[in-house]
Amino acid sequence: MENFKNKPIIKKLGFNRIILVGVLILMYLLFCLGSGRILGQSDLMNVLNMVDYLGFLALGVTFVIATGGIDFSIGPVMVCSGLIAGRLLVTFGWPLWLALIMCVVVGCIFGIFNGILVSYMGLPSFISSMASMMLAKGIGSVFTHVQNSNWPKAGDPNSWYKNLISWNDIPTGLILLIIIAIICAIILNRTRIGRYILCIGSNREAVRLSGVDTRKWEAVAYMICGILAGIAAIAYVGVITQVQPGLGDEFNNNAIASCVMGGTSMAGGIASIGGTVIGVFIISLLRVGIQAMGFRPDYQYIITGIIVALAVFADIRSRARRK
Amino acid sequence: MGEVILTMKGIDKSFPGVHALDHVDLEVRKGEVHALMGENGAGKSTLMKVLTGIYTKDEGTITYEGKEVEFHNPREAQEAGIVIVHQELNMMNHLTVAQNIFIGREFKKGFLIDDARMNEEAKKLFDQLGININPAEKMGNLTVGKQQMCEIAKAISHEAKVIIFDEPSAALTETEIDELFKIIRDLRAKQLGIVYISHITEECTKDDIINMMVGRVIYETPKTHSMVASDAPVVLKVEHLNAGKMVKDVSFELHKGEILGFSGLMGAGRTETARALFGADPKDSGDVYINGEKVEIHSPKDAVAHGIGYLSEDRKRYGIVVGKNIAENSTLACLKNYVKGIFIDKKKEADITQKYVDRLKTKTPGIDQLVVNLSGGNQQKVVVAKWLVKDCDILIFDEPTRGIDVGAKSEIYHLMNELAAEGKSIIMISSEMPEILRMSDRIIVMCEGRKTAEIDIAEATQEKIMHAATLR
Amino acid sequence: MEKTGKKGNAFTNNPIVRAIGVQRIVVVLAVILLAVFFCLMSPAFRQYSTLVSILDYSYYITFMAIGVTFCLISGGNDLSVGTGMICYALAGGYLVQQLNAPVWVGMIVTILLGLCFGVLNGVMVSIMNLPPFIATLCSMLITRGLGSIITGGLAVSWPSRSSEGGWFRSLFKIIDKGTLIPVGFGIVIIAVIVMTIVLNRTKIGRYIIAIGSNKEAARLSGVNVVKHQMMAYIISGFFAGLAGIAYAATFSSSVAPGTGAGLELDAIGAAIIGGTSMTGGSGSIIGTLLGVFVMSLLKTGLPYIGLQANWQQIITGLVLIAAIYIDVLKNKRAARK
Amino acid sequence: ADYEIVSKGFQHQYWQAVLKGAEEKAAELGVTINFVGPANESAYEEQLGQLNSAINAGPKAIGLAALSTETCLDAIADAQSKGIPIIGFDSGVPGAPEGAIKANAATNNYNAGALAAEETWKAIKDRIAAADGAVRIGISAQDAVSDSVVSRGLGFIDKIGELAAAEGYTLKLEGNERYINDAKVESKDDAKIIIETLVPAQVTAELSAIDCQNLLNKADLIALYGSNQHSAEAMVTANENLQKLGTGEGQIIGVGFDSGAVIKAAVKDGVFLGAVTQAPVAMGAALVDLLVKAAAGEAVEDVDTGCQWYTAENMDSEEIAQNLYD
Ligand SMILES: Nc1ncnc2c1ncn2[C@@H]1O[C@H](COP(=O)(O)OP(=O)(O)OP(=O)(O)O)[C@@H](O)[C@H]1O
Ligand SMILES: Nc1ncnc2c1ncn2[C@@H]1O[C@H](COP(=O)(O)OP(=O)(O)OP(=O)(O)O)[C@@H](O)[C@H]1O
Ligand SMILES: [Mg+2]
Ligand SMILES: [Mg+2]
Repeated sequence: MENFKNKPIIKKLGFNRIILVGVLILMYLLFCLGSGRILGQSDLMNVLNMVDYLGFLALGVTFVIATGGIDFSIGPVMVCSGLIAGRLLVTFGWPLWLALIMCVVVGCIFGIFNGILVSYMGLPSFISSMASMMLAKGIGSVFTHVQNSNWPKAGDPNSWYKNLISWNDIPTGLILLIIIAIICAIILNRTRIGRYILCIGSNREAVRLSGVDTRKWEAVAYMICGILAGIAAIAYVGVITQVQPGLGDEFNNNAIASCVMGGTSMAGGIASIGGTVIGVFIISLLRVGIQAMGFRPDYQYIITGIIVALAVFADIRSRARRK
Repeated sequence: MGEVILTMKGIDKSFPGVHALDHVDLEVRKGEVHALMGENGAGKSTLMKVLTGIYTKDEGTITYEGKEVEFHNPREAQEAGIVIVHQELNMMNHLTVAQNIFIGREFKKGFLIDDARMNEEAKKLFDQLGININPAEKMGNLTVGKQQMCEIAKAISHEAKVIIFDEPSAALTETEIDELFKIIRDLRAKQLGIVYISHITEECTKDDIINMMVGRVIYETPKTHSMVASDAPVVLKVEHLNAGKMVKDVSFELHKGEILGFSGLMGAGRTETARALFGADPKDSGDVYINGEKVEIHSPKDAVAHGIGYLSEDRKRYGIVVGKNIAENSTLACLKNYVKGIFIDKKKEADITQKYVDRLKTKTPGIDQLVVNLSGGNQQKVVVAKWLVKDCDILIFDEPTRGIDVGAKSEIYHLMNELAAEGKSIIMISSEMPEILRMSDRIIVMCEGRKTAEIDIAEATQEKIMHAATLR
Repeated sequence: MEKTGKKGNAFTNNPIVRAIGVQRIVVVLAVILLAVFFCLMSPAFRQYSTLVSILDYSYYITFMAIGVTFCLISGGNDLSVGTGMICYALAGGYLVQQLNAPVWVGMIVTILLGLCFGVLNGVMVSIMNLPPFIATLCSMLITRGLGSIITGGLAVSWPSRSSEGGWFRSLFKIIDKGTLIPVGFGIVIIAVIVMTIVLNRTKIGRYIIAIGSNKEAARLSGVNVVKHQMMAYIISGFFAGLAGIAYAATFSSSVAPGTGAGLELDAIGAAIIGGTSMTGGSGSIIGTLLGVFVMSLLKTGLPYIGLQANWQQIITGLVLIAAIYIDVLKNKRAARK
Repeated sequence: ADYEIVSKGFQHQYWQAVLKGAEEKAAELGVTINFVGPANESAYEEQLGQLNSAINAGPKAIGLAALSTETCLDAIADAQSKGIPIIGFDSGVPGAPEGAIKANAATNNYNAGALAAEETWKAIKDRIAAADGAVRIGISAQDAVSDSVVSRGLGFIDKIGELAAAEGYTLKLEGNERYINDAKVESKDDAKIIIETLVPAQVTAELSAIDCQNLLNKADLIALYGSNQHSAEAMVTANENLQKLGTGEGQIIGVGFDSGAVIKAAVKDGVFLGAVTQAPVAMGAALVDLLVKAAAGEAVEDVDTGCQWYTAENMDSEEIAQNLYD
């Protein structure tokens, strides 16, 4: 076992990541057995519906957690972006491409706002993102007069945005997610932004005393998170079409859970994009699998809770042992 | 000679990369003070931590009051009567002085903690020791010296049979040290076994028994006169620097190729001066000139841009990014130079890192080793490498040899002299008198945030420095 | 003050002010100002019945917040109180409504379940060493699912005032011929006093503060860190159970599964506004109570001055940011001294 | 299971009653059903997942009460292409494309709201005439997005408008914009009757109760209508401190919707004038009936499962009692 763990390829991928993939496959088999049929393409498309938007959210929050912070506002920000852009599209007649850009812009603005609160004003991220979560909910509702935003339905001439998520049974959303995940991985591991973000999470003061503008780079992490929440809004409406004000808390928990399950440390400094993506798949498969087996959806919460606790526990243990 | 109360035999302990204790023996007798001497990193604290169950030993036996014992945590040791005054302060700043002293063994009235009685008892204790501290004050509001006295009072308040003082004098003024020795003599008279850890020889000869020596002293050949040419240009000039409570009107000049020593007691404000100069803490007033030109430094970023590097006294907290590897730490201060397009040029990064690993003789299996896994001295070298990679002309070394082993220490000394010879200018803050006396070209002494003396190495003596360091 | 680094001004140096704490005085002023403002703006707000309502709706938050305060002081957090509270109330109510157990049994079960989850959180945090945030996030998910599973997805109504077993509602409010007596406030006051004593005058509280202040120092001083860290979560679980009962007793509405997420933020927000530090080591129960009042006043008052629902969230969010920012500035200043 | 039924939720007993009706009918017809629903009535995407799972399970037909038609459209099209007929129930699948939904077994919520308005009107007509100034009717609505909740509000407003117009009164609408804009009634400034609709920021017992209190505290309020179980229960909570609801002199008329222990008690104790109940058991039965027929390829058409007004007097009658659940 130790031998296996020490193989360079295994080390590179991360032992825990491999275990997680194993868990994922096991879960799939279990669900096939439990529901008495092979979960086929359309079931997997069902999984992907959730993977897409949750994936973007989780990727975003990975950056924030890497700095040692937390963002509780991503879900409501995603909803708020969808609401605002949707209303601009439908009620104010903006062109679709502009509305899609607006999704990202709104997310970005919230990201910058969070970044300012946390890094420049020095508020604890937990509580300040809690406040901006209220703001996002409130602003979304005010802007839409507490109405749903109905994006164009499939078949509508203005509905090509849905092709971004799935196009003639091609999971374009997944492709998009993977591309963006790769970009995120490159940013995190190969660029200055990522290097600084990780170092800030590991030891902020040391980085500051090295002459790095830690406040700026920390704010950048929140901004990236906001932008990805905006992109998540596109994925969300691409599947769900309709956005309802006042929602969002649920999504935070799932995104944060995927992220920490994948090996990103809450203490900051350690983050794995690949792990996050696997985490997203586990949580999404869990939901669909539980439904397929005919269980009440509530079991999904319990199982998610247990899996996250165990995954983080295993991660902490293995890291402690390595020291 | 008193009766033997505690024997440690063949104690061996290794940390990753450091063989901290190599089969050490120690015998403590009742009614005697045992001075445990040795350089920083010699393993004194580790030995005592092994004794009190904070670390588990790899080998060896401990016999206490005739029985072989093994304590699993400090509480067990405490209950058996062995208490330790730690070198690093172990205070809970949110609790009051009395609450800190009696933590773990509060007086109770029914269910409730009897704070009034605790205050009284603490007061009695302080009176007995002749210290003037309000027991109801929050610990966080005390000065470091006072906190240290509380720590001592706490140890004494236990029904102890053996008390270990781990370098208690480092934070104390001369009068406080005298008080401390009086207390220790009283305790000795009460037939307690006392271990007194220090590396200042003078301190120990004040008392009688020197029991053992661990480690050896390694210094560069001492300087008897300044190595700096008298016409060397001034690279850094600081005028009337004020910052918070700890830095009051500090002015000095630093010449090219000079090692400027900053001496003083713990809490003298040397670190604060350096941090204010470096932009790490906001300064209230004062001007800084580099090569004759006035510069504005508001953040470490500005300082680094002006070619100043700061090696902090608290490596773990302010120096290294623990979870990252050597390469990542080395290029942290000037990552900009190691990017190609938007990507980090890992090859170039690896090359420069390897260069400094070789030059500083950093002991590591490879440059992708995580810094946590290095020994203290090698961690320090990584921090030094960071500033060398940045090519800083002015280097501030704050306690550069704190907590690193003797070998690494001498390498750091060597390196500093080499850098100075190359024309870099160094400010060296150190609490170790021999280090100051042997490394500096010129010495500035601080006390309570003020500069109290500036002494050329040719005239410097230990007495002069100590005098200035306690000049209120 | 910046210049000399002297300790504060005449106001902050006043011994009375120092004894009570600047933060708490600010919060008291905020509570008074908010109350006066709403009273001036809306005649309907100036009624005894409104006061009773504010109290009614503050009980459950207060209980959660007291528990969370202990976790925060220990340097942790508890995200599971909101969904937990609903889960425990569902389980207790289910026994009473569906299985015809006496109300007191339901109440005991509610609290016991809270204790169980407190222990679970404590084990995860202090023995398994999970970050408190993650550990309690997990139990938040678990309680959320468990509540619905216990009742089969059904909403549960605890006995109404008029029916048998309705007496438990009188624990929190007695309605005597149209006169309202908010006895629940008495319970809250008792809880606040008792927990203030526990926090400041007993070993449990003392060690929880010590752990939050400097965990390593506490360990070296021989404090049983594992046990007392766990204690903070058990206290939190117990109070979440109590909050469940208060919730069931003060709302005539049935307790619906799947709700409760987000309520923990009210509790944590209240504790923070009340001056409990996010980094552990300091905090007070009275401050938390005051923080709850700030939150409740905003929640109740804003609709009275005719603000549409959505604006309430925006204003509450802004108030929260302002409150924490004051705290951040205060700490920064203290650090400069 | 032969038939998959995707409801809107589980937590209100209402859905349990639908389930009961459906199960009874299924047993009678000898078919099996699988009844699911999301954790709460805001969980759009969760419901979409359930609908997709239902389709993937390959049933003979699917019953659907959509939280959001828009969200479900793709899935509905998918079912259509796989030849699985869909029957709407409860609020059905409003706005679904032509032919996608074979039939609906549903309460006509708009009419149900109108029924509540008629009954309210009977109780307040004389008071309006007697009042010196304007009077106010309050509506506590859970949200402004769900079609069924909004229809019940609009049905109520429009009916009051119609009845008021007959007496020569005009109306002014206040509160939530959706209810103002979508009502057929024109809002006039110096009207005799003000209708104010409040929607909470979030669906919690507390915020809805505060809304109700706020309304009850207005001096000119003469009637308050809660348009579903959540809102009606919030009225009861709010009234506990104010004690203003009742049928007596000077008291405010309370009108509820749906059933459940709390609302039944309020009607029985005279706190509410009465409440409208749907017929969930019948709805469940009608749904299964339609499912089976549709699967067999028979022509099916919409069934209005109806609604009833119940008061303290008639709530024990067998016809009504079967639709009242705890
Ligand atoms: N927890 C630890 N992990 C790794 N190495 C350690 C640890 N504690 C001490 N060391 C190393 O063990 C050696 C001895 O350290 P110790 O603290 O005992 O020295 P000391 O004699 O007390 O020095 P000082 O005079 O600076 O207090 C040092 O090289 C130090 O870096
Ligand atoms: N009043 C005080 N209360 C709490 N901590 C203090 C106080 N004064 C100083 N300190 C801390 O004690 C440490 C020593 O103080 P400082 O760094 O100013 O002195 P120094 O001259 O650099 O001494 P040394 O480097 O030997 O510790 C610092 O970490 C400082 O933050
Ligand atoms: Mg030591
Ligand atoms: Mg220092």
